[in-house]
Amino acid sequence: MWQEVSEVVARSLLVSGTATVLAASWSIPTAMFLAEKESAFRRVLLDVSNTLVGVPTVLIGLILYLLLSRSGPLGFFGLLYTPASIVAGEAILITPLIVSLSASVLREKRAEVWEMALSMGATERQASATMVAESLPRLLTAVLLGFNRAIGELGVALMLGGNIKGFTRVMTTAIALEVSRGEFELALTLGGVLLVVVFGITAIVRKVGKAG
Amino acid sequence: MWQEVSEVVARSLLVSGTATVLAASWSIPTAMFLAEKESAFRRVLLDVSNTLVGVPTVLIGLILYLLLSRSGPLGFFGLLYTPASIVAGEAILITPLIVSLSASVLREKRAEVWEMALSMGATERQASATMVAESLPRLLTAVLLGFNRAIGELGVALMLGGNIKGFTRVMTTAIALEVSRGEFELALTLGGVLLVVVFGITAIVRKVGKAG
Amino acid sequence: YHYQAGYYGGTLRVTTTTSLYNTGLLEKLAEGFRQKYPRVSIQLIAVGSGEALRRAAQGDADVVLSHAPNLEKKYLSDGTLKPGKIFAYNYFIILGPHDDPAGISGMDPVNAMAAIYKACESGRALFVSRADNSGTNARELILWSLAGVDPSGRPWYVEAGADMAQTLMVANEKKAYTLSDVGTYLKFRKRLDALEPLVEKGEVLINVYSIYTVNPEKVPGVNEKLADAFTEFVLSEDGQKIIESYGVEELGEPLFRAANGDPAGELKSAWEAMARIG
Amino acid sequence: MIELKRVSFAYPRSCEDAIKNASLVFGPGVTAVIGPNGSGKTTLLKLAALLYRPRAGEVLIDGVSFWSMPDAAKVAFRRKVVYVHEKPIMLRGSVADNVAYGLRVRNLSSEDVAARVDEALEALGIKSLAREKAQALSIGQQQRVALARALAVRPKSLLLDEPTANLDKSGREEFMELIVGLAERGTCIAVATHDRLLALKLMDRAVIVENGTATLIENPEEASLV
Amino acid sequence: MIELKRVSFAYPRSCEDAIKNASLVFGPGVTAVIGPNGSGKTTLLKLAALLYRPRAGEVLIDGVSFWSMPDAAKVAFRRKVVYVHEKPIMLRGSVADNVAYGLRVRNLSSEDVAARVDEALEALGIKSLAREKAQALSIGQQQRVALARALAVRPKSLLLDEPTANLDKSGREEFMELIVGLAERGTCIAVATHDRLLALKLMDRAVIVENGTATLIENPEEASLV
Ligand SMILES: Nc1ncnc2c1ncn2[C@@H]1O[C@H](COP(=O)(O)OP(=O)(O)OP(=O)(O)O)[C@@H](O)[C@H]1O
Ligand SMILES: Nc1ncnc2c1ncn2[C@@H]1O[C@H](COP(=O)(O)OP(=O)(O)OP(=O)(O)O)[C@@H](O)[C@H]1O
Ligand SMILES: [Mg+2]
Ligand SMILES: [Mg+2]
Repeated sequence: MWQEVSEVVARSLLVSGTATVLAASWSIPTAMFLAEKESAFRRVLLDVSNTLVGVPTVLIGLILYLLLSRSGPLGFFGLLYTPASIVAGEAILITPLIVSLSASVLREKRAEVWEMALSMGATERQASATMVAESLPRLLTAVLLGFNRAIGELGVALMLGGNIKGFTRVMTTAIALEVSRGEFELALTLGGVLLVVVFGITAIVRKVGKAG
Repeated sequence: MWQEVSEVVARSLLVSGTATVLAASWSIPTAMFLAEKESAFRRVLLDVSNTLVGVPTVLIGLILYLLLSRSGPLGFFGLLYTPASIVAGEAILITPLIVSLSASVLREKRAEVWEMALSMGATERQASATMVAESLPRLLTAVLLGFNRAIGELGVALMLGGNIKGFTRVMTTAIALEVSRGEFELALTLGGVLLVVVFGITAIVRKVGKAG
Repeated sequence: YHYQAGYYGGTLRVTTTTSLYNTGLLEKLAEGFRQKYPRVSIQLIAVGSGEALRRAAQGDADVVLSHAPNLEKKYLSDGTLKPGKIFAYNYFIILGPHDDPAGISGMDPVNAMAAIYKACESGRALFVSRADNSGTNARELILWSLAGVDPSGRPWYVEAGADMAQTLMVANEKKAYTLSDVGTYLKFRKRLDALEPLVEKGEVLINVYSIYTVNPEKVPGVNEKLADAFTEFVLSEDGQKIIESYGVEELGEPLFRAANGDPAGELKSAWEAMARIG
Repeated sequence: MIELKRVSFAYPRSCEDAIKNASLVFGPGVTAVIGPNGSGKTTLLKLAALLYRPRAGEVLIDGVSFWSMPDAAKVAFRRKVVYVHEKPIMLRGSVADNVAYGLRVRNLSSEDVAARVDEALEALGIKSLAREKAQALSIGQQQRVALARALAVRPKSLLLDEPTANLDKSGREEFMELIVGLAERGTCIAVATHDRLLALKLMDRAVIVENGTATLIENPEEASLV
Repeated sequence: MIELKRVSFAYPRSCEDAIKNASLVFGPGVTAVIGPNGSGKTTLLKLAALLYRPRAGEVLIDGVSFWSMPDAAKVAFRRKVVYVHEKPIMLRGSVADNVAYGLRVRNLSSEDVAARVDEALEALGIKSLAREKAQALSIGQQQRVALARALAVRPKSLLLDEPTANLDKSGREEFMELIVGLAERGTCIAVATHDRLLALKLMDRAVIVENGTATLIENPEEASLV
């Protein structure tokens, strides 16, 4: 039993970790774009992002399911019911969260540091990098919150992964299964394990962020 | 059909709105406490809060179910499968998100404004109020993200509300029901309605936050 | 042919109703199948009957296991599913509170539903319905109509819109009557301190589980060979034995009965009756 | 009157004391706080302003040791002392809101607030800015607002950290007039500054800060320190 | 060389122009930018520093109009001009990291960076602070770091906004020496300041800013403006 649990934990970490890295790779540039200047367009984008922070995971799951399904436009990739599809779904799910949080972090530092960087001869790209470097600990927190959200979400993992034992079963789908089986104690135990693991990661990331 | 949808939308707004007000009422003071000083204790609390941002909603649902069910310690209130229990569950669910975001917002402003307020003769309570006032637009965003998260979550609403038609059915449980019925188109429509409503609220709150 | 078939490799996608999966029976069947076909990997996807069938129609399943004849009929008539086989059955049970305010204990199921209706109308009881178009929900509606009453819209008629487990929890909390498949009930029994089975016998409570291969002519990408092999296994002696013995050790009684080819044809006619009424 | 008794202070994560065993009194009249960059002037003033808690030693307000007081009593003592930061700190509202801040937290009646705000704005020559957003002002204008905010509460002790650094000529002159007036009326004023002329004109005594060590000089002219 | 041609600028959500139709040249030598608080000195310098885009008019760098350039060409021109803010802006790293910033973005070799950083730290008298966290310094120390950071890149044009506001006596003297040296070597320097003595000692010409209007005075002594 514990071997199976640790396998599921490892899969959860891998899947959500990959999703987080992916999501961060496009979310932080997006946030930089949104934070750079005020404009009606960017404000609407930010509203959209804030809205999507709360998009129901079943909805994302459903939309991606329809895309990835055999009869869907992306069906030929054969991604449905694979860990890759959970990665994709979770990456999309947490993108708005990371974008919103990062944009607000970067916006705070914007004017001053940006001006200083440009006036010291930085290219816009270098100035952006400086902004990110200056906000690093708080950006890291934004990304961490994204990861925590991803590893704790159920709808996407269930609809896209299918909770296939030994292949796409992650912590949350395992917990949900035990709940629907009436095995509440087991579900609580799994939940405890998940939280302990996530807490460990959170504490480590905070330490690293401080050191960096 | 549309009458039913609008009733469900209204219930979602009411339930999640109440949960958000509740959660904000204790989350922001907590965030103020966490942001006030550095200490190992507060740092651990913040880590806990960051961890719980990603707590699986089924897990919260299960724990509260066990507490609120007739045989549970709080069973005599008879709250299970009422909108009140969803309010409670969602308020608990979004507390870590609001605490984490608010603490990070308040921490940013901390030293300067806090010192200024105290040196101008403010009591600690007044200084705290000043900090909150100074961070108001961004705190409002934190609370808004909490609301969006609450209105989009499924696990708590399902396990504690039971998706009872005309009583505890909210948008997300309605969407999940249609998915399980195979009525994907209907589920997508409901999802669209939900997002449009949430987007409207987000845009309004942003406007208000700016004006305030 | 059998021995040749063991040579197959590939992936078999099985969508199944939660009642079969959550009890653990399907894992057992999959294990048995894997022993015969070690190179095949089976993906078991447990969702509601409606979603299971819809997913099959979308091309995301090779085999569907279902117990909702009225829904199955639709996909059979449009050709999505090839004609299937009944592989197992058990009985729905009517659960209610220990004090049984409607006095249905031991009654015939149709009379019991009528009695529940009366008790509910007089404010002495509640009824919790799954209200999710599942097989169980379809059966419940049939029972009401056989009893000649219509509960829809009544204040005591709680429409849970949820899966069996959730519905049982609601019924337990509200000390209400409800209809459940026996498998989920037995698995959940230890959680249901306020409920007990009151009516467990009767023709109209028969619950038939069918297995279908998705029609490759209608839905592209179906692995028909594996699907047929799995069907064959489930219907084989070995498969039927697994079904019959599942749960005996843990719960003291079997959760499912094997169809064993339905020699008397009762299961088939029960299926047809349900498909017609639903 | 603020008295420091053998006060030492170190910033967190710093091994050296930023203020070492300082004993001095900020009495009525003007005390100039003088010393090179990084010597500890700001740190000293913030200690006197009850914003930093000493690592060792005591800060006494009117003879009472502040940091050993029960919390409930502290506010009353805090309200005797006002500190103005070297970088002006503006709240989100208008200039008038900012200047009113210290009065509002003291729960003055709104007429009193309006009258005193008006007076303070007048004194700093920024009456015309009353309705502007404080955070959108130029730095010198902000410095005036910060000074007006401090003067409006009429504190017994006033600690000013490089108050004229960004003021223009007329601002500087108005400032000096104000300080002289307050000093005459018995306010205890400390001014940290690098402006020797300003110090010379205003001060009754000087505190020399050098590498964390503060020395009170009662007769700075004689000590020819300026 | 920076030239402003009929430049006007208004802050967002502000109805009045903060700079009105300014035409002037910041040429080799020292230009003092003088004017009361809120007159527009900082705004003018930021326009010259290519940080604010004019609402109307042109900013020319060595004769080329900056804001109509293709984006790709802009960096090269930006690098001719360095602006130092009135409130020092420190990055998270050490003092040395901060001083190296302008060199690193120019992709200088790490030996060159080290050598130039050393030189600049020496010039501002903060060599001993090289490894300190810049954000934990006193304000005067930060101002020195900001100046060192600007000097390290050896820009053709140097725009300094109240650079001595928080400097101590020796800092002010070192600063003057440095500026004189740079001016002799042909650097175009603009210094906004309220310090009349400093302006008098350094300037070759003055720009008087009054209520958003900037006037260049080639012979300030004669015009007896100081
Ligand atoms: N961010 C801003 N938004 C709106 N108005 C501003 C902003 N910054 C400055 N102003 C206004 O523009 C005018 C010029 O400001 P500027 O900072 O250029 O003055 P300055 O001459 O540098 O003053 P100081 O001597 O105080 O530094 C002032 O009236 C000021 O209120
Ligand atoms: N937040 C801080 N953390 C750590 N060290 C600090 C902090 N603030 C100041 N210091 C250090 O404490 C010493 C005294 O700083 P302080 O600000 O009191 O100097 P100052 O005399 O006010 O200088 P200035 O004339 O530049 O304003 C300096 O060496 C400085 O580097
Ligand atoms: Mg200082
Ligand atoms: Mg200025």
